Amino acid sequence: SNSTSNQKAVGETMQAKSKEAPVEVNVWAAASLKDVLTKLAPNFEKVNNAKLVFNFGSSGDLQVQIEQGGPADLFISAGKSEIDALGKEKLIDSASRTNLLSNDLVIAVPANSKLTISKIEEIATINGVNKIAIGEPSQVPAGKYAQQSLEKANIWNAVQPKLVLAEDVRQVLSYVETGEVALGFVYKSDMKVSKNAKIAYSVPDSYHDTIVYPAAVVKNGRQHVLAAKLLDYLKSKAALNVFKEYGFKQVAK
Amino acid sequence: MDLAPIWLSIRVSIIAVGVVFIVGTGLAVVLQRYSFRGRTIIEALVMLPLVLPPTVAGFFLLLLLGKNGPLGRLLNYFGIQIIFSWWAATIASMVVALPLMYQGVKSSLESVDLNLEQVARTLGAGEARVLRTITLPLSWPGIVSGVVMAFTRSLGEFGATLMVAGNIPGKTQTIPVAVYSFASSGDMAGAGYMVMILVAVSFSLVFAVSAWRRKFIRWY
Amino acid sequence: MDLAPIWLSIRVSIIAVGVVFIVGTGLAVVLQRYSFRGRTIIEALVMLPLVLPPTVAGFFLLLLLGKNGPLGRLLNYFGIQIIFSWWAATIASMVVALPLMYQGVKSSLESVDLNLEQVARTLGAGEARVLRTITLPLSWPGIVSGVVMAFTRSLGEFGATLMVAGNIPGKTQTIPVAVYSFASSGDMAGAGYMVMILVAVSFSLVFAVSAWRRKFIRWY
Amino acid sequence: MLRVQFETRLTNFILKTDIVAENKILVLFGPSGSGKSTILKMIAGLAMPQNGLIKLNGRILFSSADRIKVKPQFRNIGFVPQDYALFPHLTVKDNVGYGIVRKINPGDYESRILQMLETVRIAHLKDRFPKQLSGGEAQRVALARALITEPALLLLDEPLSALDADLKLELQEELYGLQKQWNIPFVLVTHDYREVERLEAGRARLTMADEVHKFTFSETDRPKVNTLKL
Amino acid sequence: MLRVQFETRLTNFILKTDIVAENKILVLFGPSGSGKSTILKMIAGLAMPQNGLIKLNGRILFSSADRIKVKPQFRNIGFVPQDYALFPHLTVKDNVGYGIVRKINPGDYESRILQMLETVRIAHLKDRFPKQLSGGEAQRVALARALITEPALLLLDEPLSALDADLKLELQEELYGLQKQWNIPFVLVTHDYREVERLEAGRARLTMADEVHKFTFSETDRPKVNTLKL
Ligand SMILES: Nc1ncnc2c1ncn2[C@@H]1O[C@H](COP(=O)(O)OP(=O)(O)OP(=O)(O)O)[C@@H](O)[C@H]1O
Ligand SMILES: Nc1ncnc2c1ncn2[C@@H]1O[C@H](COP(=O)(O)OP(=O)(O)OP(=O)(O)O)[C@@H](O)[C@H]1O
Ligand SMILES: [Mg+2]
Ligand SMILES: [Mg+2]
Repeated sequence: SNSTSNQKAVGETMQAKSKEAPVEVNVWAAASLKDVLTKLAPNFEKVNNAKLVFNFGSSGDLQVQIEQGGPADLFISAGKSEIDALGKEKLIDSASRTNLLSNDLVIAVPANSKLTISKIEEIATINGVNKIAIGEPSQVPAGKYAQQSLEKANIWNAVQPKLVLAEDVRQVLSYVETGEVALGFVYKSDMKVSKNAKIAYSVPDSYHDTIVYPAAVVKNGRQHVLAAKLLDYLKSKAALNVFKEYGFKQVAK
Repeated sequence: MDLAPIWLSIRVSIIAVGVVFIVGTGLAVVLQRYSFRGRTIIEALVMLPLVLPPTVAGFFLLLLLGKNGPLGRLLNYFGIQIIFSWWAATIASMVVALPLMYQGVKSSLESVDLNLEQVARTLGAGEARVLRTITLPLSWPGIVSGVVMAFTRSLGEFGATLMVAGNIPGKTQTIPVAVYSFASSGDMAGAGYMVMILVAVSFSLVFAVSAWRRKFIRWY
Repeated sequence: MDLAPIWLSIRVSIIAVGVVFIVGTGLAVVLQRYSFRGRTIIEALVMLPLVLPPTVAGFFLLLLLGKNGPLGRLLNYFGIQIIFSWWAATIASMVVALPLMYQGVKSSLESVDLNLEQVARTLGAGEARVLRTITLPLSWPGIVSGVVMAFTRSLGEFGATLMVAGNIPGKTQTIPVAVYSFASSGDMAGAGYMVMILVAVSFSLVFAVSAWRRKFIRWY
Repeated sequence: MLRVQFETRLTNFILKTDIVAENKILVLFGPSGSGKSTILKMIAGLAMPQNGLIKLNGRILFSSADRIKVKPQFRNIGFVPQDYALFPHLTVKDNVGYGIVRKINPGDYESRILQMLETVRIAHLKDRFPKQLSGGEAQRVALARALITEPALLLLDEPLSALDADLKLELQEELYGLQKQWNIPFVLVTHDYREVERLEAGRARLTMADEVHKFTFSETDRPKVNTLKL
Repeated sequence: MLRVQFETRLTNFILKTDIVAENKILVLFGPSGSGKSTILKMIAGLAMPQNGLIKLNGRILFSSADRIKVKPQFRNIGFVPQDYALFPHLTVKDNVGYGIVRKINPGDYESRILQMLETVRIAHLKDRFPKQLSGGEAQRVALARALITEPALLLLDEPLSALDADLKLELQEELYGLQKQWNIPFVLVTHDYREVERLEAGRARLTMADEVHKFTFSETDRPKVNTLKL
């Protein structure tokens, strides 16, 4: 729209003026992306004379904050619904929206667990599974995918009494690591740094909606051009390799 | 509308405040009156939950009370599992409310006239009776403040509770946890309703205490 | 290791406690000494942030200070954007710390001997001087308690801060927010380090206050 | 000149007062609980009679008819309360200086205080806190704190009751001298009949019925102490 | 019989005491600040001398040599402090009953208190709080609170100083009578020489050097009051 192009122009002039001082780009992203984005940032900053200012939080909080005028330039969500909501409210540049990344849903068990799982259906019946931790499905994307998987496996009703709903993935992992629950559903990328938990099973992608980390340029932001550029960079082959290092994967087309 | 979270919250808060009242007052008396090694360390430990974000406090509680935690193991031995029960919610409330009760009582104890305690002793009262009939009644403004702070803090406790008690409707879902549940599923009306109940309970408490205080004000 | 969160947290807490000290003490004096319509309602409002889970308090602050909020709009008019600045973190800390300061001072005010204020007046002291030289000095145990509680609570404030100030390293990332940030990306060592700093600061505070208190204890 | 005329209902009786105090010492006599301290508090402005008039040197301090209530801080009346009411957090020096610290130039401050402390024989206690004083010492601090302000009227509620006989005699002399020097009314409560004689004081006598306690001015001249029942 | 012999360093001087009190009334005389209240506190167990011996009816209450310090609650000593120290949150009745509520059968409780309140002429104040009393009324509550426990020794720190002459006379009679009836030692501080005569009291006199205040027992017989310097 007209206003968008105006803002673009402002962004460009500001960029042109400040040859020495790097231009700040506000990147608001799901907390689980912190390590990898921090790793990727310097490459982009050097090339574009930019400074990436991150705000990591839960996707839901970030959505509310953007709705209240938070100064984000680029939003990377861990789930679809948040960005859908912002799209409906016309707060993001829908044209820029991409499904940046994907992940694997895995079942984590304590490091010393002897549990072996060969099919997700088993967890409703095998011994020793008295408690199962998943993220609160309506809030935590990994929880939503976990629910879909359990429903698909037709054991949602059977396991429901055993469920413990956590505030975020970190909490699910805490429960697993301390042995409070026999198993928990988390992302593969979350397991990269966990010492006291291990992956017992990878849930096939067919059991749930495609796991996506959608990203989009925020209309309210000031650096539309740089934000779009950053998004391009994050989609690049070079970036993807780093994402893979941290346990993420490309979205299956 | 499901009333379970309300009853649960009230039950949890009342029990938590009951325990915290006794423990907090006791600690305040001991730490304020007796000088011993490690006194300040105990005080710092009591104050710790105030500085720790509730989730962190909850994490430590999980490590302590969990299956493999030192206390959890002991309780497990007796067949008690605390984590994910409403007792866990109560313990979380207690831990976060304790520093407030402690500070409330402590500051009032400091203004009690020691002469009055002395005279009570010459009238034959032992330490326990002096405490019960002189020291604590004269500290009532601080005790009331402590209880008000502890109760409201308890009632609003969320982070640590969610960590150790989980979010199990009808079992461990207190009002604040229900707020979170409603809000995260986008049911803002439900969340708002729960917040209003919180506000109502806290207002009633403040009103009741204020009316009660006015009855006693300045008779001494 | 990045020290920015530490300086930020300390700056935020000191400013917040400074403001809360004045506002909380003022409110306590006014509400405890003067009887007027709506007194109890103001008190209940002051206490509200204690019962609201911090995230909810943060949500309300966001609505108030945000782009479309009544206060946010006003500030916007003057070209000030508070949200997502460290001022927002300071405001969040102030709101959650205020009830603690208020209650601390209030309970001590209740034990001040009104006779002493009266005698000060016969010596020519006006209300302001009586407050400054008699009432407040005699309430110091509660003021100290209030400051300790307000400071530690401020320092540990997380939920509301994250909501209104976000988690922007070097700008709004306080210690507790950094803990969250580390923990949620699985860096438990980093989180543990930040928690230790929190604990260290809070311990130092308790130790310092305790030593200072001992110097003054019972000269009256 | 002080004129006090009021009537007020206390818990168990009605307290009536009708006294005039010239620039002399006036002693209020009356049994325990008869209302002496209450009268002093009302003159000082720390309590309000239900109706009546209090007038000092022509200035109305209280008048129920004209709805005048001058606040205590504007009355310029020195008051020694019966229970001393020393400020527990201030040293003896600061207690005594409280009423003059803003009115006197800082250079004279210390010396004025020390001089007053010497008058009441407690200069050596200047850095003590009230909790560290004996009963008689505390009483003298309260006396010094009121005297030092050189008020327009001095109210003394049993100001020498806790002192030994020798000291009492000395301080009676001092009070007598100060009154002569300042030429203002002193209103003094005492239970010691001989004090009236020594201070050459006039006295207000109590007429006490069951329901009404009435203080009226009886003599301004030297009272005939020897006629008093002892 | 009470024997008090100790030496202790106070802020400005050394306080020495060497007195014996038979089952009579013993009066402690001495100027303000000489250490009278301190002695009573040490006998009551509220303060500790640095060394010495306190013995009541053959029982050692304090002995620095034997490291004995009986706690105040086990001394069975009645104490009327100089500043009354009434419990501000209890009514007059509850203040007075504090020392006997656990020792007496509930049926007698009220009547005993009322009887004691009548002895000190304040029965009509039984439901008041201390803040609602006049100075002399408060003093009598403190007196009643100590008397009612019927202790083995009674310590009275200027117990009648705030009372008017008539009332003082009456209560002196009462104290005199109670002492005769109970036959225990009373140790009394007063600044009123005539009190010694009226109570037929022995007295301990102060020898006061600059550095040392020494209280010694002087006479157990009826003192010659007329020889006292007034
Ligand atoms: N807490 C204290 N700290 C330091 N000195 C004190 C303390 N209490 C009393 N003193 C001093 O000890 C001395 C004795 O005090 P004490 O109260 O025994 O005197 P007293 O003989 O009862 O005098 P009075 O007749 O005035 O009541 C005084 O010089 C007093 O200043
Ligand atoms: N706050 C109060 N509330 C109710 N009654 C009070 C209060 N203060 C004093 N009184 C009563 O008022 C009466 C007068 O008290 P006041 O203190 O004036 O007596 P007083 O003449 O000074 O006696 P004293 O010689 O014992 O000091 C007494 O009967 C007392 O009980
Ligand atoms: Mg009086
Ligand atoms: Mg004394």
